[in-house]
Amino acid sequence: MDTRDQFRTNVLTSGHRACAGCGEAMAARMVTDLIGPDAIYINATGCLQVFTTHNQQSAWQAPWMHSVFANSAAVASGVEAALRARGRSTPVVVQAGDGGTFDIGLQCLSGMIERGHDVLFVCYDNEAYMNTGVQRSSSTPHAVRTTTSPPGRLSEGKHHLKKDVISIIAAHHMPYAATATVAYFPDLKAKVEKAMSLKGPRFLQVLSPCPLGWDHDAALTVQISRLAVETGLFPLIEMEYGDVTGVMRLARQRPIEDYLHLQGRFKHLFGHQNDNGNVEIRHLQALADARIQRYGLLDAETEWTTASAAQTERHGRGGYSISAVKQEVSS
Amino acid sequence: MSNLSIEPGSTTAYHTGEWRQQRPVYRDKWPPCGQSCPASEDIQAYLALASNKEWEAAWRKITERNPLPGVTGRVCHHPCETSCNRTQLDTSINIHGVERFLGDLAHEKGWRHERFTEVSQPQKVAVVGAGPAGLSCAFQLARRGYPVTIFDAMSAPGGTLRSAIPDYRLPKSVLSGEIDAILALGIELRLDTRIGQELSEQSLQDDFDAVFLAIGALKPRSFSSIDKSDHSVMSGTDFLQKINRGKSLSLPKQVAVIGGGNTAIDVARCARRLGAQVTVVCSQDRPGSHHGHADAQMPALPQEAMHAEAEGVRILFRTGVRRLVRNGQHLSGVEISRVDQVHDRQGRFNPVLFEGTETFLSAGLVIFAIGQEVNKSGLENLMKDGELGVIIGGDAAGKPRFAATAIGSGYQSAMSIIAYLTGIPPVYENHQKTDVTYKDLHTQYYPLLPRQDELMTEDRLSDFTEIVKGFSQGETLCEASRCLSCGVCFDCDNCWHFCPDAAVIKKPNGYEIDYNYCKGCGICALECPSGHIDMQREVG
Amino acid sequence: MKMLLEGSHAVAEAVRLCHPQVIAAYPITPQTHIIEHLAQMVANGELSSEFISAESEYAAASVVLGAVATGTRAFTASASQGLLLMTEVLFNIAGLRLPVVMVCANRAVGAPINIFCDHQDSMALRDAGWIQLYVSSNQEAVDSIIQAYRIAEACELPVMICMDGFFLTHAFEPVDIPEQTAVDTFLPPYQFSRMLDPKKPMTLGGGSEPDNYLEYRAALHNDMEKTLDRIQRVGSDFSQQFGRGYGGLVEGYRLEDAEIVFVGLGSLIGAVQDLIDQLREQGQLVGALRLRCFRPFPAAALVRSLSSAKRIIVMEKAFSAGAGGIVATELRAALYQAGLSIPVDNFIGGLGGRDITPSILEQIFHTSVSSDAAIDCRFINKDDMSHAEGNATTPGEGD
Amino acid sequence: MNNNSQHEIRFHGRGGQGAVSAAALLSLAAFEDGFNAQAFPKFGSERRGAPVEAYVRISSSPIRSHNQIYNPDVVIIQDSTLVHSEPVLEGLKDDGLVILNSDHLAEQRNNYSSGALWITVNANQISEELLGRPLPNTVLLGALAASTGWVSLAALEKAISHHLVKKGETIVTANINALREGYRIAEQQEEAIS
Repeated sequence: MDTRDQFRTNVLTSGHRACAGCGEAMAARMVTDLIGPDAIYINATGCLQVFTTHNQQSAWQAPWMHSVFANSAAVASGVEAALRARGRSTPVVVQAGDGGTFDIGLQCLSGMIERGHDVLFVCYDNEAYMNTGVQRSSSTPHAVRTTTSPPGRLSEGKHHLKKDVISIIAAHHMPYAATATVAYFPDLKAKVEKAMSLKGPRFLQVLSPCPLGWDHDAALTVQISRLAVETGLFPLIEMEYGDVTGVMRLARQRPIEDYLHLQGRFKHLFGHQNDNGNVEIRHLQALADARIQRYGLLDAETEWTTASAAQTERHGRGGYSISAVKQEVSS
Repeated sequence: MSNLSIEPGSTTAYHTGEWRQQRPVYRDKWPPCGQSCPASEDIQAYLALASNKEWEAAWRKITERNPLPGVTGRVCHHPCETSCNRTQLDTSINIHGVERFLGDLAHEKGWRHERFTEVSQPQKVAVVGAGPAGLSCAFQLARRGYPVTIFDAMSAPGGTLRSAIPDYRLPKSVLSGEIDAILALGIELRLDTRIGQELSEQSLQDDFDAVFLAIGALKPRSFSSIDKSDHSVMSGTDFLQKINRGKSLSLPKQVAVIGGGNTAIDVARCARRLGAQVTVVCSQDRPGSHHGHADAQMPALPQEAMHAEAEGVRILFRTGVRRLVRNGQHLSGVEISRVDQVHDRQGRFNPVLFEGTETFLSAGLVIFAIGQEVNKSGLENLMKDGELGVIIGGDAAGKPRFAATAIGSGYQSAMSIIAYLTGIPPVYENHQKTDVTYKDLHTQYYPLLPRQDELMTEDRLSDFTEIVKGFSQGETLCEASRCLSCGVCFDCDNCWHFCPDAAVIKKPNGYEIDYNYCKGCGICALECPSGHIDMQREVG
Repeated sequence: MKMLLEGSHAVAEAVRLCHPQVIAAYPITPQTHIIEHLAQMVANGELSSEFISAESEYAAASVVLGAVATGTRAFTASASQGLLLMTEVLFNIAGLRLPVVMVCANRAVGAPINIFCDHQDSMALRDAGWIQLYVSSNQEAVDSIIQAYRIAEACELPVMICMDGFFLTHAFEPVDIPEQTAVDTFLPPYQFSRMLDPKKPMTLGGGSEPDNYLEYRAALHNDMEKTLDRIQRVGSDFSQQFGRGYGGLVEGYRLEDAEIVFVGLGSLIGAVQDLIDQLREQGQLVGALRLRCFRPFPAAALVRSLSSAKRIIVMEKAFSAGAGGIVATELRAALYQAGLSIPVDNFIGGLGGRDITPSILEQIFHTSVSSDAAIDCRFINKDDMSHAEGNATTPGEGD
Repeated sequence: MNNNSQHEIRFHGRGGQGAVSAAALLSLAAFEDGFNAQAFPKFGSERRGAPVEAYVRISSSPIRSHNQIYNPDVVIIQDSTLVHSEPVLEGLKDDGLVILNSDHLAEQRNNYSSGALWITVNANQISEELLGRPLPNTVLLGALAASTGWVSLAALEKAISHHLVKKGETIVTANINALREGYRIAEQQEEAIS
């Protein structure tokens, strides 16, 4: 066990072989740190499994098992049933990529939710099959370049839209489904904590940029994740029993180009002789606009906006959270 | 079958740090507030402490450099706020409000300054002048164990803080309270003592191992080029001194104040409180006005000018005095004209008036507040260049005439005196730090929260009661929490949370990067709100 | 207690006696009655298990995988397409060395789709790393399930009880259901050694490299071979306690001086034994050998039982397309390895539920003894059947 | 009847008429009487109205074979229409027995003459009277018991009580009455024939 850090267990600790700046490693570390080591983690096949359990070494410091690609929700169902049979209440958490959630794992996930298993399923959504070298998945957004949706004379990248998986999941009439991303840790924290406070099947979709597959500078992982939200492309929402019960409103909407420019996977859309690329950029802008409209992301401003969600907590030296200050001032 | 399960955390045997091409380094920067503070206060540090409600620690942090926070919180021109990076996000931090709160709280709670050492040094130091520079120097020396004696010509300590600043800006009780706390360190104060009169230069040199001359600039600049008579004419410092000594003055109905500095404004506002109609004749532009050169703007604090106008003082900008208009001895007013250039080619203050713009300004009294000079009389020997063991500081050293500058000068002088006495050169740590500008910050992480300004009393003109109210604890907390902590870690945990490799280890007093695992992605540096992390290329 | 029960019901009773804490399944004919009975037992409060109706066999196998890894005993059952849908997970269970026990109600594999019995489904999984026991009666199914848990838990390897769909699962037969106390003595409570537990966190199912993968898999093979002893021993322990035995790995019938030996698996052996009796009455030196344990392959036990035979007839309800009968091929290899050159005739029949009637069996015997060369692989086709029902001619050559 | 140690009975019916249940009840009764018994359906998915077969073996020694029954001692035909469409008599032993559910007693026997003994019971009518709907299987089991003596009426009654316990006492009683009625009619017929 690694006990370097006295303030957390590092459920996912150092020495793993994720790329520098890996969004999935970041997301998984955040989520597992928030849940802690007193839980059982089931992992689908994918980058996370590969880079954390390489060559007889494990980066996990909690009970963790990987079976195969598609079945993690079903394995977790069995784990949870076994715990119930043994009278234990250890939390059970599934971690899967978008392939293991949107595509090959969707059936098992649906079954798990329908049967009401007390499991938190966390999807680290990096919008393609990164482990196998960047192939498109049903999570890959429109117009993205992957090795199986390559741009060419007749193509501007992926032809199809990103699957709206959160709606599919929430339609199971389940206790809690939410989207989150690494850029907004306070928001992610609140959602993990909320999910962990509930019983039954719960689902988190955490957008996790991939420097390799999205073709961006390793340092930009958080920045790009933030822009995905601020452009409206990736709304941060909460759903309970099929209804939207929370959205993180945008302090302002950023133009889609701010997001696209930073990523090589959209590079083919720019600097075109013909204007096909421009059409796709406008299409992506329209998709973002539609999501903003659908979830009311720019409606009357509330307390909970991107600005406040990004705010930092102050601990220790000069530690005082702004909400506590406000309370103090008003009292 | 033991190999079928893997030991937890066993990847730590694999050092991914070998992948790294650049490394993050935590590095404290020098925030602009601290850089611009003439007293070199570590403003970021005490705001951080205040935001944590560590009031006493915050006060002690200020008083490392400035033993007069209650004073400076009121009268300082606070360049810290002008330079504050937060200005570009929304509005600057109200630093002076926090400072004043802490100074007042210290007085209220009776917090005492502590000596750094109980050892009494053998060398004695004389400080001439009990103004802010002298008090600051004496304070620093006394804390470090040096026996200090302060000499002052006046009958009460404080220098111009006492003589020139009216009560409604700085109540005497505040000044006295802080001076008493300084003197409580064991400093001897000898009032009504003029060097060259009550005490000879020689005995000062004989009795002390070092001398700090902080005699101020008290001699009013002569206005004889304008008018030779002294009837119905006085200097601003004299006027303020009289008021601050509590003398009751009766003024004519109309008073003209000549000058654009803080003294001029103070004079005007005092005269206003004494019932006069007051007009300030100022050769520079209104502060913040667009035309003209920056140093062609009125040197008084903009908000002081605003307060004055709010109180009914008329300020005539870009206006100069050509002559006083007299009927015999009797003063009937001032002939004023529009000003062309404020400074001459050598950069000296030398306004040029436009012909044909003359107007008459009616006044029964003209007060000149056009600056002061150092009065070296009685100190000619000590003030010779190269005199060993003598240091000149404060206004007397020709520095800009601000209280904070004098306090800073007092600190630096104390350090120089110690260096002289010990032979060990002083260390200025901040000078090795780099700047942190607005673009070095990640402002996304700071919630927008508007600045709070202090409230004012409603009835200002009936007496000399202080007009600006101090912050409440809640307001102070709120302002302190607005600090962006430029270039300095404030334990936000971003690097700790965001590191995909768990290579940031949280410690009770900050963070440490475990270079065994850091892959050098650069996320921590980019996402650090305060610009505290630098990325460096790995070499070799 | 001896009862007349449908095979599926008997299996459910046996499972109940073993106290699996988690049961997961997905319906597929002819396995369905087993899980229906178990669901009813849970609904009635007669069986305290978590009954998980999975959304596919793939999920059902995954559920029991998770359950066993979390320290419980678990059970599932499937057949045919369902078993094949489980394939990936079943390989994984074996690779993780999880002591899962399941029943395969043997059924044909499409296309064309067919719900009736043969062994093509479980045989297709012969390389998965599961112990496979083929039972010949419902009593044996009951007894083997109880044994299976003990074998699996002792060896940390999964066990599949293969029972013929319909022939056994849907047949009412007298079955002696053991007493709970007796089963409890035979099968003490169990918890998986590498259990997922926050108190002792471990990583299961991590990645491997060219560097170490082969050693994992070789260990699987070696450990599988080692279970032969255990299967035998558990069989004799059971027989000692309950008075019923099935020979452990193989079960011989009238082998003493047999020159011609029928070899087969599953419920077919009853009819073969009837035929042996009949042929013995006619003075033929025949015997039968039932392969109870197919994985691990009991080569030594087979060679021991067959070394004095002059001719061997292997009847199989499965084949490897393009290679022929699976048991025959492996048996020939075992004999060759033992230096024995006994001709092995291979007949493939009973596919998709087609009955191998007594008269067909008789014809096979005659065909075999009248053939000079060993019959490599012959499908007993429709013409053979019609002939069989009419008169006793030899099977047609059209294979 | 023959004295072989093993008896094989084949049921023909249509899905929903209870042929498989009848086979199970018969085997349960035989087991109750101390015999070995085996019952199983001709395999296939159940479809209401489609022809169904079920088999029973009763033996004093253990039953090893799991083959279907090709040469039955008894054929029980639960629906007379099957006589025209299905090879219901195929493989029936020469001295076998046919128990037919029909209201045309003599006619059936004449049309399908063979060495076998025919017992015809109007089980639809009886079951309709006693059970409220045409469920001929228990009536025909009664007839079988009467005409073969391989199982006792008491054992069949016990099997019915046990097997149908979940359906409630009324159904059990009605079925036992149906069983007894079938037994009575077959007994009468056999007397008449012999």
